[in-house]
Amino acid sequence: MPITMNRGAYALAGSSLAFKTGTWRSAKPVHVHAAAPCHGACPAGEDQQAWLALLQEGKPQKAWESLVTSNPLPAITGRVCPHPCESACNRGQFDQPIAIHGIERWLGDEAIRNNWSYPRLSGEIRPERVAIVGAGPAGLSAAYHLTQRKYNVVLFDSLPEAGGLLRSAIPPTRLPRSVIDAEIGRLLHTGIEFRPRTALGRDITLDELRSEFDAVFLGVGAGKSRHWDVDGAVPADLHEGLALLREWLAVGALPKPNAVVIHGGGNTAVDLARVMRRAGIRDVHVVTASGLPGPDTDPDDILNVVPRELEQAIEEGVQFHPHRTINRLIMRGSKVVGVEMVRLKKLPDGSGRKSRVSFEGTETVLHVDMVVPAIGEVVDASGLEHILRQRDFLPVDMFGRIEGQPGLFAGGDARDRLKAYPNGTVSAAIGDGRRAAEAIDALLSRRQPVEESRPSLPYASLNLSYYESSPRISLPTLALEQRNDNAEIEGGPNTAQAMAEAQRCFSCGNCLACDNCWTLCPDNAVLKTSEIAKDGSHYLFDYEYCKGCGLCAKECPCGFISMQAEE
Amino acid sequence: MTQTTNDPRARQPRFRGLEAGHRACQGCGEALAARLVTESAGPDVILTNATGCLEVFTTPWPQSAWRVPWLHSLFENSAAIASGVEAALKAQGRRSKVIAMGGDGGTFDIGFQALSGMLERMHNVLYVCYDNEAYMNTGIQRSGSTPHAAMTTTSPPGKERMGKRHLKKDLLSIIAAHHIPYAASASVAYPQDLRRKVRRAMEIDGPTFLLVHSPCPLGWGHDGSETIEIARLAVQTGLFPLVELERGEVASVMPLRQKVPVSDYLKLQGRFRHLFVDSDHRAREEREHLQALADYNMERYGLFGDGDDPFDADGADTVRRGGPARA
Amino acid sequence: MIEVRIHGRGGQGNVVAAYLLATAAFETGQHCQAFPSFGAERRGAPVTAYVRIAAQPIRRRCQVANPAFLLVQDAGLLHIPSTLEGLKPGGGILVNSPHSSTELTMEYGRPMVAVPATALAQDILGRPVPNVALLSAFLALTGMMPASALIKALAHRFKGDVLARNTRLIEAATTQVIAGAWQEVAHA
Amino acid sequence: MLEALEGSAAIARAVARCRPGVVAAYPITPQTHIVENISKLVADGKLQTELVSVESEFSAASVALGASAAGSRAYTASSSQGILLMTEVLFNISGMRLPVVLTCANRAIGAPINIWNDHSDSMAVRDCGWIQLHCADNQEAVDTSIQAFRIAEATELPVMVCMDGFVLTHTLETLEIPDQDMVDRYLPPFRFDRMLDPKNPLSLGTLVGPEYFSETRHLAHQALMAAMSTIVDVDREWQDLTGRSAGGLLSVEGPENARIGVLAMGSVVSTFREALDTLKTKKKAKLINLRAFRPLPDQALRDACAGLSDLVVVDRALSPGFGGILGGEIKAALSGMAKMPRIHNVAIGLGGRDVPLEMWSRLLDVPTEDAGFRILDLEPAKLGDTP
Repeated sequence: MPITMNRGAYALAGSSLAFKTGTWRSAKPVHVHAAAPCHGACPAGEDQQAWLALLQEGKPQKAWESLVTSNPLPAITGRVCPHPCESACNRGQFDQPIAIHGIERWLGDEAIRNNWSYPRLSGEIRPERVAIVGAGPAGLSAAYHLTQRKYNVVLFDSLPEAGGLLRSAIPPTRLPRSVIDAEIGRLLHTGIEFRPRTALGRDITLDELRSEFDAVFLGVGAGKSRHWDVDGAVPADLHEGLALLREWLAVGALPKPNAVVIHGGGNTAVDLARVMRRAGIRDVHVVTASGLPGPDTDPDDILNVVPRELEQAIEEGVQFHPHRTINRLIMRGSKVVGVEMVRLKKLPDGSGRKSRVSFEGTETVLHVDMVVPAIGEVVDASGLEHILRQRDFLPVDMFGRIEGQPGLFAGGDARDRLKAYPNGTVSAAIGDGRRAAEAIDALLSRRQPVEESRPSLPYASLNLSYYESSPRISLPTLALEQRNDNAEIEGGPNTAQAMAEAQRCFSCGNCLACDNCWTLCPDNAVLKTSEIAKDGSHYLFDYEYCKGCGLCAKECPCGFISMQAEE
Repeated sequence: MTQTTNDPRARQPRFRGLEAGHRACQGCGEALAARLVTESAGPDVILTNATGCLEVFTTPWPQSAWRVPWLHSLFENSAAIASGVEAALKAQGRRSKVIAMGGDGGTFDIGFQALSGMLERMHNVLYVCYDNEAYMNTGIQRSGSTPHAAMTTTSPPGKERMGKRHLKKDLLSIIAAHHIPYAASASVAYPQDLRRKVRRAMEIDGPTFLLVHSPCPLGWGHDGSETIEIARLAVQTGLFPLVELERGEVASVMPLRQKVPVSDYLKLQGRFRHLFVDSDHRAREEREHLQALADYNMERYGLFGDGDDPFDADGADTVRRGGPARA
Repeated sequence: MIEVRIHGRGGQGNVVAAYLLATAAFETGQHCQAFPSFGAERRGAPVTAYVRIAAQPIRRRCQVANPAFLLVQDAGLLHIPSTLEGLKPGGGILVNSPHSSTELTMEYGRPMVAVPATALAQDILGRPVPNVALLSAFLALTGMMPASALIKALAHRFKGDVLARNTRLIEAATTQVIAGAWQEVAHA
Repeated sequence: MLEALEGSAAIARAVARCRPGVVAAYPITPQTHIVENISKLVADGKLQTELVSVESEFSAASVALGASAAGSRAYTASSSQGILLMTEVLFNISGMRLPVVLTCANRAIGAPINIWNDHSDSMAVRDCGWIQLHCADNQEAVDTSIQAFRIAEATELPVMVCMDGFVLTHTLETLEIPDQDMVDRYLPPFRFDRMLDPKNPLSLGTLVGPEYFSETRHLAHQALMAAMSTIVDVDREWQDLTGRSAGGLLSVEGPENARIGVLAMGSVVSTFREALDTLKTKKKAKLINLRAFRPLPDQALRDACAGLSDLVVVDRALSPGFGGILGGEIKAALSGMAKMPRIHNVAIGLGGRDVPLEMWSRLLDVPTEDAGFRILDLEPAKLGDTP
């Protein structure tokens, strides 16, 4: 039956729905789910944008629950992480990056204060058992993620308390012991069996573990200082940096020279320098081959320390000597009376690789009565000799799988440095534990492990018209004169600050639920869903009517929509 | 068209005055403006529509994209038929609001007399002019609203001409002279502002007028995806000031935060392409002329704010999670 | 059927005079028709109106070419030849004039009746509108209908004091002419 | 009850009896008195209506269109140039099937400007899809105005009531205005199914493409043709109620056996009625009063003309380059007759030229003159040399 003409040619309301304008389209809008740059930069694999979004919705507990799906130790990382997320934050190009680090800390503290329970994942209880060696950040993370996946996990550590280097190498001024106790204590209560005072090689062997357990994760850290000498010379009373720090942390004892030079550019060097300076040592020098952060410094060649910590160290009177190395020890007998430094720089060689070149004629002398190497640590081979086989670190892939050793995994400072996954931070260790847990689960479930990998959203993909400039929160720092050996120097945000700061998040690459697409579609082809749509958006494209004009993509503030050519 | 309750379209948390399936061009500013106006006005309205794109693309019989009663008669009588509808409602004691709609051709030019009459007689009608600055329905001919120097098919640039010779008619001032309770300009680039102005007008018992800047991708020569970007620049450059008039007096303006040069706006559009021919000395002169017109607007309406207004031309479209900053 | 033509100037109430005469006739139970010969003329220009009165419905709608009576609201119009054109033989001419009937008759060489309608109206109404006085005189001359019919017709338009003054004007104008002088013509 | 009323005042009173919801008008001679009288009724509280005093005839028609679409009984009136200014809208009103009633106080069209009566205006809009009814006198105009709302609302077609400017509008005469009760019984309140209503939101005035446009035109034509029976029924009902017919589609007067017919529309019919009765003519003739010009009652015309040898069609307008408009149409309408009378077409009374009683005799001579279409009352002496 054809449609018949009516009186006066009137039409019924909304009858245009019979006309499917979607056929006009040559490109269609899709939700792209690019990673926020913070997420891409996070060694722990956190999706900061996701939990900031929950904070924007006023749901701190949900935000924390989202956070701990990747990082179970936010109160700790919120204090010690060098937060590459903030360096990557797109907002940094607009005004100032989001204070992700501070918000993370606040969330971690809130969880402790309110005793929020770690979320329980659903799934079958697994019969398999997994041994974790080392209760540092990597081991704790692996244990946590495997427990989440319902495995029987036994966590071994040679020390009486869990925490690894968190306790042994980080001063309480940066990480109060109460925070370690609280957060790790809560973590261990998620169902992890913890066996302290059990050292590999001494109390158990790797072979025993491998026969008793279905998989073994080695998070043994790098506990042995790297060998250090200057042209073969070593002072008789040489103290290594990490050992000094551990001793001070354990018993409060510290040598008191008049002037000391610390050789190295990592956290150990800077932490020790600050401890020694606060202990009243007049001249504390740090000699490092890296540069200080600054506009002229190659980003690949910067001191591996949180910039704020560096600032504080300088404030406190630590003297830095960047782009230098110790060329010669000036000895009086077997005692050091000075060091000769020379300038150097990381430069590309003939093959294009960068290596350090020292410049003759730039030598200077520092008069000190003590020299402390803090150039890094390697794995203590005890119990791992036939795995390590003279190497400094365990050779692994991105999932921590040790070459040629099925069922054996490693992570944290104990593993080799991978280009895509640099280690040496607490966050990186937590990320290692998480990825290894995935790999162990995959192994035991006979599947391939997966790690989410999404491109980060470039700044240029944002539509900045929709954002207003707003200043980043400023966080309190203990005044110089109030600093001591115990008081935490850095303060965190209060609730209002944290909630306000979260509102600054651009929501890069992910739906901001701002209604722009819904509001600006001339064709009524964007539908708002009452519940969050399957893909994490709050909107659906109605492709029956979408003409593919691209307005929604252009006006999406956060780069969540892109136009895809129709086949 | 029946819709099941599972259909998310049937459960949208806003009123849909203009339904999908209409036949506007991709990225049509007028369709967007009409959608925003009708959804802000709500279901208890009766629309009249001048002949033009909006009328043609919404009602090819037997279909209609309108979900509110809608009446089209001619190019030049939207205001007059609206007067009649309003008189009938009054006679019947019905209280629905009447919204008359027209493009710039139907409002600035051919329908102007009917509009003036409607305003003078104080009919309780909101008149909305979707201003896309030319006769688009017939294929882009210049209207009284076409900006100076713009290229249309009847104001082509050439050896003797640089696009439209005359100025854009200052319709709002003419409307203001009718001493009506409320008149305002708005833009599709600022939907919250537009919605607020529609709601404001809806509350007034008497004639009100809204001039909505609505880019036409086809007529202005830009991609459909750039409609909002261009409309925003028209406001930010001062070429299309957003103002509110009460009884003919300026009651408020959307202030500008920073001075955006008009060339930022012009260069995105094909209709001003001839103003960017480096070898033509007239091009620069006309660009300067347009800049002077924008400067004039800024001075006349005092468009420069103190930078503190969060809802100035930079801040008014700010969003946050869960929606626009200014709901 | 009696056909009357009224001449006057714009603003003198010429059409009203025609309507009043027709309405007065209607009030006595007769059929009537009155209409102007409208032009684009403005105040002061010569204008004409027509009245038909009959016992039966009136169907013709042409202009009155051969009236039985001419009512001339302004004596100055007598100088225009067309004013007196077409009058039926023996027809009556009533002129608003301060002069006497004899003087007018002498001047134009045909019988005319004069009535000082403007003066009467000025005196009684306070306005120089001659039409009611002229109509009153016309009714008295013809005896077509009583003065009360004209008063009834006026009552459709006026009330109270204005009506009372017009009634006095009618009474005053009636006495200005010889009652029944045109009775024969009217019944011809 | 009989009254002595000016035609315009009578129309205003009759329209008021019909309780229009909305009246919109713009002044133009000779329609002005109608609007003035309606305005006075409104001012005096005797008519409850939304009176919209618009800024042009174009808007008057537009307001009526809008009001009708919104479900109100809508009325307007105009003349001449005003009708032409309305033309676009008139087509729209009928195309949308809106029952608007309009009084056309017929007047000539310039240039040269002329304010007096003929039928040029309504003829110029004969194709706009309206019903057009002509009135011979003011009683018919009153009765037709009231019937017009019945016809319009029954057929959902607009009706134009044509009454001659000045000759009717400005003539005071004896007539009867039906009382309110009677009109209320005759004309029920206006109900409009397609009314603009947020509870049933229809779109009126859509775009129709080639695939359906012919059908809309066909339906428009059918609707007008079907309106003939409504016009007859509505008039018959009126006659039952008041004892007066307003003339149906057409009416025929004069001797049964007359071989000559004169067909005319409007106020000249009234004059010819008297002439038919009172003038002594050599020839017997019938007078055909065509009341419905649109729809043109072709069958009724053929019936009325059966047995005639000659038919003189009197036009009050002409189409330059063609001749009399009515004449041409009547010729077409009668062309199907087995014995079609010879048709003679003249125009008279253009631009207010007086049509005297004696014109009737003159018309009866026309069949013998065999001169084709012409302006019968033309005064050749007044013509110059060049056309």
